[in-house]
Amino acid sequence: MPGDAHIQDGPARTLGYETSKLGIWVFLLTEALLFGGLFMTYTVYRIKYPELFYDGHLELNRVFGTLNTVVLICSSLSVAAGIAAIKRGNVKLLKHCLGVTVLLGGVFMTVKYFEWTEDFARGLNPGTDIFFSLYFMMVGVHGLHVLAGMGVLSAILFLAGRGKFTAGYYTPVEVAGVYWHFVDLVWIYLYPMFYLIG
Amino acid sequence: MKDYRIYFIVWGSLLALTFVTWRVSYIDLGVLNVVAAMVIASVKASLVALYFMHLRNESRLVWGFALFPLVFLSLMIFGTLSDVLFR
Amino acid sequence: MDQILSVQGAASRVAGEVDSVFIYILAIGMFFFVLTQGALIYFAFRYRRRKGEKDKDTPDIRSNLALEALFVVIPSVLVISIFYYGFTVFMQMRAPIPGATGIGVVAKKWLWEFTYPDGRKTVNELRIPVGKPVELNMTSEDVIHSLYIPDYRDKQDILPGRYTQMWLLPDRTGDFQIFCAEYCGEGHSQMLARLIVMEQHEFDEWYAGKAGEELAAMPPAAHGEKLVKDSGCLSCHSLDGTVKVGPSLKGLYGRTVTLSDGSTARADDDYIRESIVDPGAKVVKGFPNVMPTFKGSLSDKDITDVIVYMKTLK
Amino acid sequence: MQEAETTASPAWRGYLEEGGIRSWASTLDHKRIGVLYLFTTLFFFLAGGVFGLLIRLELLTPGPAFFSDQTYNEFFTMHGSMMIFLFIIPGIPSGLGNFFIPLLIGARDVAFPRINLMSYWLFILGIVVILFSLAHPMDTGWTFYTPYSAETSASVTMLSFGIFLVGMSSILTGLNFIVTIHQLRAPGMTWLRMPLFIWAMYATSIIQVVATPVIGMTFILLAMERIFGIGFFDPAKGGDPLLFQHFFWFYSHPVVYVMILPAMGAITEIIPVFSRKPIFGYKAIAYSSIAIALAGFLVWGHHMFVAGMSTLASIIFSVLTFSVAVPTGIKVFNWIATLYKGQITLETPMLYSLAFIFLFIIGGLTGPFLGALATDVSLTDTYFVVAHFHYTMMGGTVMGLFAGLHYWFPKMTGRMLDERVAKVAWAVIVVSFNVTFFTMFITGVEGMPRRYAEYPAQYQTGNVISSIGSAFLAIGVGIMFWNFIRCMYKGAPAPANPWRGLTLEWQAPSPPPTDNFEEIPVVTDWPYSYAGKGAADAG
Repeated sequence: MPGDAHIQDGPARTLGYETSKLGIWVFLLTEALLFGGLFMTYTVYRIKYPELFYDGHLELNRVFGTLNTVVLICSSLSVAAGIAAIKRGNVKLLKHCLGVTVLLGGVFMTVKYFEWTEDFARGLNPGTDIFFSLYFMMVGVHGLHVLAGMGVLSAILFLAGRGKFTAGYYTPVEVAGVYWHFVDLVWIYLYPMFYLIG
Repeated sequence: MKDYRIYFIVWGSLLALTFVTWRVSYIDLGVLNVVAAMVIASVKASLVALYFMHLRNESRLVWGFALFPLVFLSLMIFGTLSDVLFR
Repeated sequence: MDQILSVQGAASRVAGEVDSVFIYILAIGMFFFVLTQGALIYFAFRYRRRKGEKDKDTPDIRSNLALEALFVVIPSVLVISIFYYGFTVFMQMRAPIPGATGIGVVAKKWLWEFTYPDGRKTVNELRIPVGKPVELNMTSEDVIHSLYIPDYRDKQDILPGRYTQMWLLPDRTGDFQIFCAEYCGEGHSQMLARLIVMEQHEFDEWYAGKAGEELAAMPPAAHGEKLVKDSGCLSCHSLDGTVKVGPSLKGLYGRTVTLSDGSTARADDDYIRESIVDPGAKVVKGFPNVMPTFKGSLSDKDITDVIVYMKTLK
Repeated sequence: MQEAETTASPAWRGYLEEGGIRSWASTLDHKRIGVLYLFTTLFFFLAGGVFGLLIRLELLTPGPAFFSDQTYNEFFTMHGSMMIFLFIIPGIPSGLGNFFIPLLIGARDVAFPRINLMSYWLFILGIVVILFSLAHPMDTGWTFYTPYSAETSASVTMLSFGIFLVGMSSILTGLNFIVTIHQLRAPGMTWLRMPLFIWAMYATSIIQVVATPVIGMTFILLAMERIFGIGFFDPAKGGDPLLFQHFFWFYSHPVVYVMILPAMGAITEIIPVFSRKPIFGYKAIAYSSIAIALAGFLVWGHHMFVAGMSTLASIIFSVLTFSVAVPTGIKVFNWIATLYKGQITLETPMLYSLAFIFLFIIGGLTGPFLGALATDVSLTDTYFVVAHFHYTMMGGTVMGLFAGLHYWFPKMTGRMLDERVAKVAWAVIVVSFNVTFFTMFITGVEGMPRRYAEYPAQYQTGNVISSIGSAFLAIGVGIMFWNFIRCMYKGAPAPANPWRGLTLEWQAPSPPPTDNFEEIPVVTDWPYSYAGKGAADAG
């Protein structure tokens, strides 16, 4: 542990790159445990009521779920590409990439909207049974994170437009990117848990 | 251009794995369905974490904080299961 | 020793064992209490800076491996022994006793209902014979409750939608307190019951229903009064006009009451009967709809007697 | 005071000098944010204390005396929730922690000052939401057990959101501290040269970031159960009420170490200073803080031995519970060993530290009764538990906070406290605390259950003694606060280092300037060289 002693230099208020990276990872730790409670609930009830989960997952629309998985994976690629671009100082490409990501986030939420509308129309709602309680809770909390991520990336896009980022300073882009990838990562688990194996 | 290429390879693998897990779910393997789905999801998650989130190049400290929640998550799940499954 | 640990002392076989664990931990605790507090006070006094004393060269003691190892090893050994002792006695407490008589317990806001093997029910009163094992098979109708018998050193939460068990082996007769130990709302502190441990022959007599016949022979109003007291009504309904969880029974009979939907009803025989059998049907305005039904636990004659008694509460 | 220097530059002025609500509300200075937290949390200490007194008032008589049962239930819920969520959890970490972590590690501020300010305002927002929920006061107890909390008419939903916000504030504070401690230590300050308060705060912050999101989710689920009828905790829908308890205690047990570890850290700083002797067993104390934080996550099930949990789980959690006893014991032994052959002066901070050790030993030694399965079955949910956690939480945490407040008061305000008044308050508090709460051990062993508005007459003597004690406790706390307020304005000016301490905060003037240090100090040694020559240097 003593090896990691970063010694501050100058006023502490300049956020260092390393400091911010550490900050976002600690934040993701708490996010992971926020979802962790739901994963625990899922595990407990899946073991307790396997049939309920099997029957429940057949009710869900696999096409929407798969489509959304693809959409999020693509959005992750575009964020990653954006960060690679700003590392080279290519602000224009960064803006394009961020724009695509926010757009794909919007697509994700739109698909979600149609999917939920369909679910509600068929009388499936959070109070239906434990499976649907879990489905709506986990997907809903994830959806809120997608919205938050879209907000953050839009802000980054706005700042990029004002020329705030250069090859020498892109800490906020990187941090926001890590967050967006985490949102994608959670969905990677939610997709099979609800749509495929139930 | 190396990093762009890596990102596209990772992206391609993620899409391929999504396709695999989707197809596998139609084959009835019993309990193995769950195992297969979770293993594939974990591989995908690792790809995202290692390459997209740059965990590959991070310090040991960041690795620590990235893996830390898994420890607590399993603690929470096993602790609770020790009750729920053995009543 | 019994007197130190409880008002009445351990009254079941395992309770004595629990007290032994308590005393074992207490002894270890007292040792460390004297050791640490003694050292703390002695050092604070012995090494205090005296008036007019100059700065001293205090010794540069930063650590002492042997001593610190002792700090780890001794407490570790002791706590493991405490765990083990507590664990063995706990297993005795939780082990089913073969041949135990099963008694059903239903906990609800805020009374206890005990069902015997022959289907008879008592409220807030559990009678069992001394020396015979009893299994309480418990469930709740609403929220979590907990059956706690201080003199038996035993306690078990009672959950809705699930059965939990408790095994009793009374080793002496007497009248013991039963508390609800898990907070369950407004009437929590009035959710009390008695555990009455009787000699076998007394119990047999009671169980054979002689006591019941005596009751039936009582005048209706007196019988009704006894039912009101024994069925847990008084947790929520006073007899003197004070408003508790539910309306007071004083002067209730014959009065016109306003219901929660705004309509009114006269508290006549039919109304009172319905309120006992199906309490949610007509709830008096301003009171929560929390009363459990007494259908099955009070017979038609019982209800008639209760109504007779209520007429006397002017 | 450092009058000459204060005029040099804005960054070098005392942090208190700029006035005005706006400058405080938008401040990024960790010291000001710390002070804001201290005022807020101490306010809720007093408010929660008032509810505590009302509880004791009602319990003077076995029957209903002043309040209805429902009102009593609301009182103990308010007492518990306020004390725990609004005072004791944020109190030392966010209050003293914010003020002193950067000073003790030789930094100018925390790593993310804006997030720090945001977390304070989230805290306030959470409080506002919680206060709105008072329209239908809570009657669930601070534990919110389902299904009661899912069906009561009190505004549980609103309160859940309030606590969620307070939790977010707690997470952001913990995050800030972790990063600060990793990244902003002064040159030369290796991990093993850090003050032990920092070790304790690091352990605390780990618990905050790991455990708090879980309670956040728990309260969201509870709210959703009330709004949408999701059934995770509702047996009628196949849910499991015990799952709520697992959730709840997965947070709420570790969080008792969020309460106690910073207090332990504070007195670990104080004891060597007033003993003029190095801390004994530095590494053991440092690592035991981490050990307690981690072991704290393994033991939540000991709150559920009688809840209907499986026997297997009960056994596992009981044995793990005892794993916390060892590192806790190590700390106590090391504090006492530090006193040995010291040159002890009994100023108020030291008196509170000694009171902490004295009371915490009692609280600690009554723990095994509740960790051992057989005795826990008998004693849980009685006044024994109430006494136990008041000895650890009030006898421990609050005494540690008082010790810290007295110790650092000169640094925070630039003024000295009136020692005589402080000592009188100390004596009244310690004596009346024991009268109030030791009695509860006895009523508990006699079988009196907690949360009883009315109780059988046999318990009256104990309850009356407790109630009388609580009145004197209130008087003691009143004297102490009066002393704080008076000396904030009228106390004698404090020198930079009134206690001759060696940690870095004493190198800054009292009160410290906005940027803390003119030059970032270079650390060459651990901060406990009080023996021999070191003691003279500190003068």
